[in-house]
Amino acid sequence: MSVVARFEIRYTQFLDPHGKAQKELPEFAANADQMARMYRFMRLTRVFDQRCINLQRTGQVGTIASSRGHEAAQIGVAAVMQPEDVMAPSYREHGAAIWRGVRMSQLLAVWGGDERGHNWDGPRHDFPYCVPIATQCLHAAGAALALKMRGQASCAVAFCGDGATSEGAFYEALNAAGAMQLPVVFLVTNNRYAISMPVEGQTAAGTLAQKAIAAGIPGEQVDGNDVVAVRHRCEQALRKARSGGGPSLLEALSYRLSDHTTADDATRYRPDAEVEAARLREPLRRARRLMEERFGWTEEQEQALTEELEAEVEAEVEAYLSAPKPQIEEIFEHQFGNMPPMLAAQREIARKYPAPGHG
Amino acid sequence: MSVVARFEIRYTQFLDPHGKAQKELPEFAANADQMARMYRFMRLTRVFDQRCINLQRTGQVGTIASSRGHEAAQIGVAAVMQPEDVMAPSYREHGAAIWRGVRMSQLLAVWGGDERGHNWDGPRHDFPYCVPIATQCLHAAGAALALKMRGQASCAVAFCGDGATSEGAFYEALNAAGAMQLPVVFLVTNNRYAISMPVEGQTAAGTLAQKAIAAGIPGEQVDGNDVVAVRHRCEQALRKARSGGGPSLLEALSYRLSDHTTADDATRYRPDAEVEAARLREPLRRARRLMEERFGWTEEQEQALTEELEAEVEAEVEAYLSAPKPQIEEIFEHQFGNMPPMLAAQREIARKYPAPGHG
Amino acid sequence: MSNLTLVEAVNQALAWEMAHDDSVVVFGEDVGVNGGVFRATDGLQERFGAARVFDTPLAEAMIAGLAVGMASQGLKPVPEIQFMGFIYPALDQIISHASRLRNRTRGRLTCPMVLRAPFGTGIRAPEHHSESTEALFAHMPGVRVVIPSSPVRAYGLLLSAIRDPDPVVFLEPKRVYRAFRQEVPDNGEGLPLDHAFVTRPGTDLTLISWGASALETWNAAGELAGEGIDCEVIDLATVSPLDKETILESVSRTGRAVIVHEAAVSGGVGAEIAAVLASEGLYSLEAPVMRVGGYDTVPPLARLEYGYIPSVQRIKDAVREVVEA
Amino acid sequence: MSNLTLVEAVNQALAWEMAHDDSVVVFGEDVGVNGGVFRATDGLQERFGAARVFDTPLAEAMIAGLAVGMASQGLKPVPEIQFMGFIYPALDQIISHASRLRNRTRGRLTCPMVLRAPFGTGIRAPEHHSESTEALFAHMPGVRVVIPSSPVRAYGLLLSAIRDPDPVVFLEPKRVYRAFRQEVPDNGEGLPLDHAFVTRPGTDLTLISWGASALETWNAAGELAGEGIDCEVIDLATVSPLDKETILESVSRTGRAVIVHEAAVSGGVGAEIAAVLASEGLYSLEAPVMRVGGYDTVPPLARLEYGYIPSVQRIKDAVREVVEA
Ligand SMILES: Cc1ncc(C[n+]2csc(CCOP(=O)(O)OP(=O)(O)O)c2C)c(N)n1
Ligand SMILES: Cc1ncc(C[n+]2csc(CCOP(=O)(O)OP(=O)(O)O)c2C)c(N)n1
Ligand SMILES: [Mg+2]
Ligand SMILES: [Mg+2]
Repeated sequence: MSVVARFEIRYTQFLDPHGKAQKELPEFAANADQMARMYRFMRLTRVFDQRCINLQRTGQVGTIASSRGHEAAQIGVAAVMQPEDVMAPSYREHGAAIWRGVRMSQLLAVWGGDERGHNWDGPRHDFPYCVPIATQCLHAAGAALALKMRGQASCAVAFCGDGATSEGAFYEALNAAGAMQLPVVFLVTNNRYAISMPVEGQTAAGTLAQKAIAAGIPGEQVDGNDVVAVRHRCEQALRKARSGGGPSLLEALSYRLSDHTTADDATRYRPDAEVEAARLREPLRRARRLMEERFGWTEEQEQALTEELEAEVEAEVEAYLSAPKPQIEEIFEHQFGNMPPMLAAQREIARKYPAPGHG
Repeated sequence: MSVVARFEIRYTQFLDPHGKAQKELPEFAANADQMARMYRFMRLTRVFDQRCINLQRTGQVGTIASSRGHEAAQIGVAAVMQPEDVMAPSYREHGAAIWRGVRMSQLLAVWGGDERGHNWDGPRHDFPYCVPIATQCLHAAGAALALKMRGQASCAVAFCGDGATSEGAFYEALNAAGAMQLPVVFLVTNNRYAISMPVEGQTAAGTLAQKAIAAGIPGEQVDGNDVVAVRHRCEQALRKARSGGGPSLLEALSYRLSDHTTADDATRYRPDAEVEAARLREPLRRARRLMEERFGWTEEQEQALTEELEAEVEAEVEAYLSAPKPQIEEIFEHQFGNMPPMLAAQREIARKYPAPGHG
Repeated sequence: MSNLTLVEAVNQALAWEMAHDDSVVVFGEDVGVNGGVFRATDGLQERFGAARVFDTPLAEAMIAGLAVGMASQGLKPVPEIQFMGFIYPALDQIISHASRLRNRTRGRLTCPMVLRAPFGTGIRAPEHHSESTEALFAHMPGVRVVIPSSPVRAYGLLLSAIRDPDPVVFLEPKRVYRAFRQEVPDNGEGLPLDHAFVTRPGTDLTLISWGASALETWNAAGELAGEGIDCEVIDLATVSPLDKETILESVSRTGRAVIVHEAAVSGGVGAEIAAVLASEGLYSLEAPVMRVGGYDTVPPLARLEYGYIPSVQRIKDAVREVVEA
Repeated sequence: MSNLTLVEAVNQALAWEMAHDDSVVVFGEDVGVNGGVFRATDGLQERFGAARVFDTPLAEAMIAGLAVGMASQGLKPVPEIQFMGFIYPALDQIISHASRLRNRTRGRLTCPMVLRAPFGTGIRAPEHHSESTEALFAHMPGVRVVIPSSPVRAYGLLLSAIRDPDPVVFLEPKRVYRAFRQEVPDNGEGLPLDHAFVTRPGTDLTLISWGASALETWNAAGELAGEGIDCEVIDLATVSPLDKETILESVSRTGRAVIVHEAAVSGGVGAEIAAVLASEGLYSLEAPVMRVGGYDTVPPLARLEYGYIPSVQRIKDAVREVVEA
């Protein structure tokens, strides 16, 4: 037997769990403004997240998926995306969306059961949250194809989870991206669980990065709790995609610090000790240490930031809660660009029966 | 960046295109009976195939897919399957089906537009032809799961083509087989085309064997025109699967010597020179050389065999052509085990309108 | 325990059949350790072991395709799709294989599987968690579509579905999962498939519904009775193949029919019922057949979902309109 | 050339629109070099280049998903699914995304795409090549389902479908692909969507059909005219959303209706039409509404397929039965 192909999967980490640099940091990490901005948005994501859960517990939004623990993976890539790039998130990328200019009140509207939230700010071409697992990977590939056809030097970024890598749509997207050399980057956040299913049950593949090999595209792992590593490797991947170098896949190794959603109880299926251990590796702690060590970030600054972010979130919660109620007619308005008579007739009926309850 | 995983794809060939052994042959190749039997079925497949095309050209069967060029890939694996193993073919595995005991008249019935053909001889648990690309890979995985659950030391074998490796179902089957360590072998016959699409357009992956890496299962290439190589490597893979060693994927490198089906015209999309070149590497030529060199196979034997096989095929064609006509009532009989009244009523209507035309 | 909610009745039926038939296997996303996101499979893995109750990778086509493969080899797979909104990747395996295997092989291979999925609105969940697209499956020859609307019927119909020799799509109305309790003796007795249940006799009009809409339909019938309108109520239960006899017999007496379902009205199962009435029941009809269904829009997110599905008020108005017509 | 077959008219419409709108992109399996297995896209790659007309890997979910992504970014993708029997893996993207993107984002993103697929029986092909499951798509809010039954309508409807701002599933009856020719001027003029065409006026009964069944329906009407039964014939064309007005208006004059389609009768689009007649047209009906469709079985392989689909004889018998009722 002769060897006809060889492959390697590499892993990148700059900061260890204590925020200690393991090797020389990339250039951007010396830029205090950039680092502070990234840290700020990671913190904002966390504050927002906590507030969302409170809102759910008090019946003010519906079921919501927390992004606790995913802050580095989201902000690390958002930070190197350009407005012209196209984001195709799953349902968990609150942080990346906020970075790109989506208002938190709009995110809340969606989770509160109001489609108007998805008519959101930030790049208008970005995709909304996507619930059917892995399907957004194909949208990102399609958007990338559109960018490529128009000769735009931009790229698309698809976000998905470890569970998503079992869906046919995920592989089809990877394979199409490879076959057509599309400017798209797949960021797989391996938070080790798909609801109750640990990643070891999801696949016999030792890494999710190696899924890329099936598509003939580059795949690599990065410490997803290390915002420096995420940003650095994503920057390379996005640049490559934008300049005609083709697609890539990054597996960000992280951990879901929350329940799957507010409708889930993770204690049913995972040991406390595991969660405890994961807390020690979580991304904010690490980023803060870096800020302290490199930029003399103080406890006072931290507290001031927290207060500022809490106020910011509170204002958005206010905006969300005080928005005018959606009306039943609205469900007809955007079903078609040209409303068929049949639907216009139904709208008349609906007007007679305004939505009870949550409306 | 540290390397966290390494992979290799290997390739096996014993016989070069001239039938010359490239290295010491495996033990079975010294067994004249076994080799003669394999050669016989490869020839039978070719003779049957040619007859099928004639039948189509004269309107006696419908559109049919030729297996010309695939004889080694089919017989090589069929020869090491046990009756208890479960076969999940695509629409092209006539040779493997015949080896396993399906009557040619039954295969013809299917291509002739008569479902009764699928109620075929051979192992009754084998799957029928499968038309929706790659979907049979999941059936094989499911059958493997059934075997495993019952503690049977058998395995399932899924056949599919190069084009099939782009379908989500293919990857999902591979991944499930890996995650659950199922006794299943995926045999991908890379005949270089999916209708008009060359395999290079299908994927950026340099080999199809490397698709296995995504699922964390072993994948390898084998010369699919070399029946010795196919049999040898399949034997290993099947044995491994049956004994609890888990799934594997084999990519058999071959070439579709025919049009895609009788409804296709391959000259529209592929150069004659390429086909000519492929003819020099085709499996029967190679197998015959081996028979000549190792077992003194003579021109007389070859002619006698041809005559015998032609007669055998002719008898089956006769059986096919003289079968009683299917009746319209039959389409109701096997829709459900318990026929609902609604369907029984429709059957009464149908009786009044016997099928015109081809019936 | 025998005073059960619908979801507990599902669990009890699964447990009964697993205990009595070794070939029954339960699997899907989060059905094992977690016991299902609605707890429908709670405790089954502990009781029957991880070989017979297991979590799969996250892939619905795979779940259905594995089931087809398993069923063809003599097992009775009962996979779960976590929500009906995620059943679509599995649809190819159902329409192309599960529904056809018996016919394709003229009976050589069969496909006795039950694909369970919670469906319908009512839990304030994100998008795609409120689907009622039973009509897609009802149009597939070779597939039975069964929908319980009470704990008793959930138990009996699920048992019969598992015992049926052909594929059944078994849709569980999540809005009814914990809506009320019933005594459900754990006696292993199935209820007939292909059979609609008259849950309330009446003389003025026939109300036909299934799934969660059975709740509002039932309540509407109660309120209408107070107004002197005596509705017969039918719970369709098997939405395909249709039990025409029960429907036609009822309408032959009442002369009027209103059909209620959560699904988008156009092309819903209600259309088939109305069509049967328009052909085989026309001479009984004293008034137009009305359908009260979801509007022909995407089911809205939570804030408007109760404006989308038929309310008691809409049902009552429709009944009055038909009675007065 | 303007004396065209239906498949040539499809080709001509694609070419016109590609020439006049840079954002139109054609792709799918074997549509490029090979020009499509039915030659619907013949010559397009040569003329418009491989960037706008290209072959994709073999994956239908991918084809649809790419189209959603492209459409959302301002292109007008016109992908082909090789046969309707292979559309099911794409169904998730259609129902979960294409149909919803506009509504989900309240108009921020839209999905102007046309998914073309040949459908129906008639070419003696292997299994899965004879599907008529238009009803599955007709039940999806937010999707238009358009079916031409003549070269002229294929040209005009396809142009309008591509210009429509929303997703259209465009099903081409392969039995009609080369059945006859018509003058089809290449003038870029679209025909209205959401509109049924009265192809033959009549007074005794309304015959409604679409796709390949329009052939037998037309022939039946001709033969019945010889017997003194004067049928009005409607080609539905847009099977969803339904043009109720045209149907109701016709039946208000004829008082009778027979619906003809190849698809399995239960839950087919014919059910929706009959249901509309049973509610909004009941007082016009002088006789039961009959549906003549495929039986509720898997479409049989070639030898029995002409016993499965409605024959001229079955249609005529149904019409006579209704007229005499
Ligand atoms: C197609 C589909 N199947 C099932 C679900 C239900 N579901 C929602 S999230 C989830 C797990 C996803 O896991 P993963 O991809 O790892 O993402 P994570 O939630 O961990 O970020 C499941 C099964 C869904 N949304 N879509
Ligand atoms: C899901 C699906 N899509 C499309 C087709 C139409 N089709 C039949 S064969 C074929 C090409 C298959 O190529 P490959 O997998 O390489 O197998 P081969 O025919 O070369 O043996 C296509 C596209 C199909 N049968 N099923
Ligand atoms: Mg996860
Ligand atoms: Mg091939």
